[in-house]
Amino acid sequence: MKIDFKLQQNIAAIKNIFLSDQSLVYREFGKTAEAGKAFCVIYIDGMVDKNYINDNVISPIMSMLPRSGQRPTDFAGYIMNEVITSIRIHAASEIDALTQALAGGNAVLLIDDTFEALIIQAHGWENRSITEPTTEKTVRGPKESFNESLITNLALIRKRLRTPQLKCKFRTIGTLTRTNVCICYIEGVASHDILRELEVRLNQIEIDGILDSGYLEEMVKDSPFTPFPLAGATERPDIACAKLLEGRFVLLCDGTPFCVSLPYLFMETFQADEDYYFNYTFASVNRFIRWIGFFLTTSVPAIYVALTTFHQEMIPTQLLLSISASRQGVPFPTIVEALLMLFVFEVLREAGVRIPTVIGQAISIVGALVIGQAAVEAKLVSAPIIIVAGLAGITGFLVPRLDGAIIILRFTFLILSAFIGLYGYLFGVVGLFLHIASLRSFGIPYMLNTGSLKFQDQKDMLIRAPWQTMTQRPQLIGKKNMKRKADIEPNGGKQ
Amino acid sequence: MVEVSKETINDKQALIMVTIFIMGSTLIMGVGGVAKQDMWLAIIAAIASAIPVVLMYARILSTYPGKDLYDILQIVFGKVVGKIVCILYAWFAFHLGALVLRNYGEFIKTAALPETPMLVSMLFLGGLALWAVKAGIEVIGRWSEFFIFILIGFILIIGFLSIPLMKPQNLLPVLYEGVVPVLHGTLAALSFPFAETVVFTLVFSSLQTRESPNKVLVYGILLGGLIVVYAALRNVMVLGANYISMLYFPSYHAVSRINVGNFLQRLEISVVVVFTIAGFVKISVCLLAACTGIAKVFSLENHRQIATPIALLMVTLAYIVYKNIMEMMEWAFKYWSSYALPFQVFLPAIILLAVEIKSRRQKTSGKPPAKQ
Amino acid sequence: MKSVKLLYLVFLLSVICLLCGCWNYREIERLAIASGLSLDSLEDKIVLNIEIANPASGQGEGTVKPVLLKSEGKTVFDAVREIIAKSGMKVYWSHAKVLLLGEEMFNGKLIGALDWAFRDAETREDMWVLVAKGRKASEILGSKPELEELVSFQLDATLRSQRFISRFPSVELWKLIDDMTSRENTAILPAVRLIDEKGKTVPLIEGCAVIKKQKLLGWLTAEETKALLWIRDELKGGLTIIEKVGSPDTNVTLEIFESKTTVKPVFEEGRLSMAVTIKLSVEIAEISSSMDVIKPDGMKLLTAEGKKQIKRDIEKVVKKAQKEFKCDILGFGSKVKAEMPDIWREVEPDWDEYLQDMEVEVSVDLEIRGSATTSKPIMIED
Amino acid sequence: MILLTIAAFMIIAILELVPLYKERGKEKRTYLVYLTLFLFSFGLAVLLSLGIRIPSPAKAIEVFIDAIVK
Repeated sequence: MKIDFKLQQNIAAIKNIFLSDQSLVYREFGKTAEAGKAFCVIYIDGMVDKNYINDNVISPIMSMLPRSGQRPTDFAGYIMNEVITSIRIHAASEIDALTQALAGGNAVLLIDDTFEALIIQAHGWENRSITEPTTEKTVRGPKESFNESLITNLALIRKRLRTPQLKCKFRTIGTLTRTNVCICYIEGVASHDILRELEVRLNQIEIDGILDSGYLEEMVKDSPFTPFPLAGATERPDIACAKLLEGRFVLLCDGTPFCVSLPYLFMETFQADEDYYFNYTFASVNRFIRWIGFFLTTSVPAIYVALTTFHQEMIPTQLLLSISASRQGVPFPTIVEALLMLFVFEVLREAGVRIPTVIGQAISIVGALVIGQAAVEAKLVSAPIIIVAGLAGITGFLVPRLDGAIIILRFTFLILSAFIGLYGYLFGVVGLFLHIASLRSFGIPYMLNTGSLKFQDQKDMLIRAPWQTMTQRPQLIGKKNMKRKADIEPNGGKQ
Repeated sequence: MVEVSKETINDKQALIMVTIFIMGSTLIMGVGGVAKQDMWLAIIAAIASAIPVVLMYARILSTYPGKDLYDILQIVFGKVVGKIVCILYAWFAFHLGALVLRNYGEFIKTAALPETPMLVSMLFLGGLALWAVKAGIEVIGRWSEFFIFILIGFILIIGFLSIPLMKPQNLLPVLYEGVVPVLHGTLAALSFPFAETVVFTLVFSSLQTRESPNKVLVYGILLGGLIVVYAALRNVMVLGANYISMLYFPSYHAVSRINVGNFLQRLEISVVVVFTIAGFVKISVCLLAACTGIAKVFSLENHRQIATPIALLMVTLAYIVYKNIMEMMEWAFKYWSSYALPFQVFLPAIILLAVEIKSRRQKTSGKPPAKQ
Repeated sequence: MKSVKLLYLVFLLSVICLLCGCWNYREIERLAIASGLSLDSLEDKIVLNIEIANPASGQGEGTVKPVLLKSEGKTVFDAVREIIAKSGMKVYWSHAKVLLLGEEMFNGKLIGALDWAFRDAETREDMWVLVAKGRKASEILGSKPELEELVSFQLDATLRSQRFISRFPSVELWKLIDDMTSRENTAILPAVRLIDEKGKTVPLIEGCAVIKKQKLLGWLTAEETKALLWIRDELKGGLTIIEKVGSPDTNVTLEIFESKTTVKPVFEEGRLSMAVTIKLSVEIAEISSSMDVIKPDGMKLLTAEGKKQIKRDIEKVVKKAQKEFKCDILGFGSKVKAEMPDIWREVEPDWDEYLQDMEVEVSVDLEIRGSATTSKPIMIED
Repeated sequence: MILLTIAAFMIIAILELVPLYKERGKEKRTYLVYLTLFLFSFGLAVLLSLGIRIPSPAKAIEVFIDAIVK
């Protein structure tokens, strides 16, 4: 619908669209001046900076009104170019554009006797300030984290990557939320194939709303049903920049402090930002511990059940006798016991996350005393299984990005090994790696270079090599510009 | 979704696949037992004689880059004869896969889980192989690339731990009973496992370069052969030839002897791990070859779609092929060589001849040799 | 396509769930963990005794009490299965440490006993094998050892520390079978008997039994066993006492640290002989008088005397093997086969007779490398 | 056992055969090959679960080899 020539017609039209929405503010002024010089500012209360509108829109126009003589032919253009002192302003001639701008938190200036209206960007809603990251804490390293504003987040990245090669492509996703999404990458390092693929996938998204980058992550995944993460998520700008430097893409999404990085490799779940800030030997040890942690958390219950119910010959005699002694009188079979205790652990974990911190204490008391000690003393479960469940649970926290996969793997392995012992467990492991090996993240094999013997491929996997030796970007991802220290061609080396 | 135009595996992955394939069931079953304490000699001789054989395979493959043996057969022999030979090869791959599956089933039944029906473990492994085939050769390659570390790691650790148990005098006297048993052993070791690599000509259609088949097969044979020789040496030195002749699975017993400080002992599970990993690759490759064969014979586009019933049939065949472990050993000892060698040596020789004639003729008539 | 794959997994798992007969699944506390067994022969039956390690249920004190189960059967396995009928428990064998054989088992029943232990998947081939001397094997299994609760654990611990004493061989099941099936068909087994101590009867392992083709040929004393181990190059440590060095009351005890025996067949003038060379590295551990054998003169004397006495011991056991047992417990045959395969082919058919009057040259190379922590004997002033 | 076999094959049929049947216009040959193989393995499985001994192909190969070698 075109904008009408008459101011009142337009106001009526907008009022009609926002029927029974009382948060809209209509401020008409200049009515008493000469004909054709009446204005109306419309905005949604709370979304717009009122001072900004007062200072930059209403008062310039009002001070202009008495002075002006003949009305210029392009009156709207005149107001926009010479009167209003606002950075972002543009003209529109459709009612639809106006209503969308209003819903998006802009102010609209309607002018009498023109076919155009002005849209003034004057976002004034409240934002959380930049705080320390809550989910990815570090001892050493930057303490900033993203907040919910895309523009702020982008600034945080820009602040660290001061190069014109950093490109940001915006788009809006979500038919109702109209969320702004931004693809960031470094031209000349990131692969154009992946960019093309990413854009295609983003275009294919059909959804009414995006409330967190998690929506995006899931909808651009290669294999939607895998429990493994095929895209990374972080709330730390330094991590986002590190990913960009390796030639990856970062998806920023308005309204959430978490950005998504891709393509994502299996290895990345074992990397932490601190690895790169601390001494490399310490970092390598930590990374190794994370690998062991992944192994333990998925396998300990399965191996325990397999050993105690199938392969007793593999347990040293003394241990066998003491496990046997502690199992005397326990009513449940070992497998049921194991499932039960693991389930209890998951319940405690979930409760610990959901419970308000004030009463969080209760969880640990219940967990430690009731489930741990009392259950063993009452001969409801045996003592070794508590150790096993505890170990599996604690080690699971070492690789938080994989927790979804870990729970599934743990229970799958456990059930398999309850059927045919360690063989079942082994089949489970074979299957697991088949699954991981068949995964791809944006065309990049998920297990890229895992089996490689070249140092440059292994430098950031099992260990974290010293920075001096990390001279290449990861293969296939940063293949346009492998050398980390080389200059990037300004035009990005078009393929 | 990203379309993968054609599945390619790089030379390293292919080489690793060949290596693991050779280790396959060999590490468990032991080869060249006829040669007694000289079995390592027999195996080395078998490796030496396997190299010209695999060079033959490589030559066939590299004449027609981008094609597997099924395609080549149909090109050089024409549709009808070619397809008949194709069926033979598909059967061979299928049968081999079933035998390995059976070996695995027997091993688990004998060594660890006597009360569990053999069908269960075979179904498991068959199911995993099916999964692998559906995922494609690329995934098998990547998978092998990762698991070779675990394999080599286990083999090295076990090798290191069994050094104190080794008695070098068990290898003496060399050639006590003359050359004949060694030659028998060589023949046996050639047909199982080295020349079984003929199965790879059925699946390697997309290696990196024209020289790849050469490199991959020869180095794969050498690397895998090295491990097999090592295993044979270890078994003889730890157990003695006399004792080995009493056992079905010598490696299992050799490893069970390890006892370091009463703590590191009962490590047989490592043998199981090695067998499961290596056997899985071998079965997957065989299944893949069989599926591709059937698909090629019936000119189907996608071999994955028919993989499930073939895998089921493979498990069934593995289940019914022998009555018991005695029959399995008897068969492997008496019939396998004469059954497998035609597929491994004689047929490839004829095919190579035909390929050479065909490509010469094409060259003289001015047309470039068939590319793609 | 992906969802199909997932369904496969679910399907596979569900099928297994349905199939689950829990075939080999067994709860650890339901196992009767055998720690050792003994086999005796009674007329045409085999008497089986099993010592079960029974963990006492309690708050983690970890006391293990032995339970003795007894049964009879026509074959060993028959007797094993009879246990189920009697006690309702299925015995778990993987942790069985010792297999005790009664003397009567060597009347042609040995193979039957060993075959079951060797063939069964659950029993381990690193089980120790012992022969009960003078008593029934079951009596030894039923005795009360001093330190451990279980006889089997006591015997296991003793056999494991064999290298400190060398008064008996430690023979695992696989070694026995390997020996029995090799060309010489001879084997040695440690002998265990019961002795009275403070009113209790405790088992004691000492010496060994010589076995050829299922027959028990005879016994060797502790000293003879040591000499035999020396020849077989199986001696890894232990003591040797050199008596009457210089003066009648001077006995010097030497602790053996290294011992390497090389047996070399020599073929000269159509006759085969054996050259046994023993290289010893010892330390003086105890001197029973004030005589100073540490100073150079005394050391020379001690070395010479030591060589002579060790040589005498070894020659004695060689004679015994040649004349009394008339079989190759010394392991010479395999040496000949390994080093002179052509000659072995000729002598193999009547090796045992050939052995009886074979020259055996023994030479001892004794190196005393220290005298522990003190440099002089305890001198008592006259 | 027999019921279990049938159930398992039913599941496979639903997962794989039905989609192929729906596309049979396009890939008739794949469908036919699949169907043949599927029915064959189903038949064998049913026979096996009924406890009927199926002759092993190994025997035939043995006879064949003996005939040629001798």
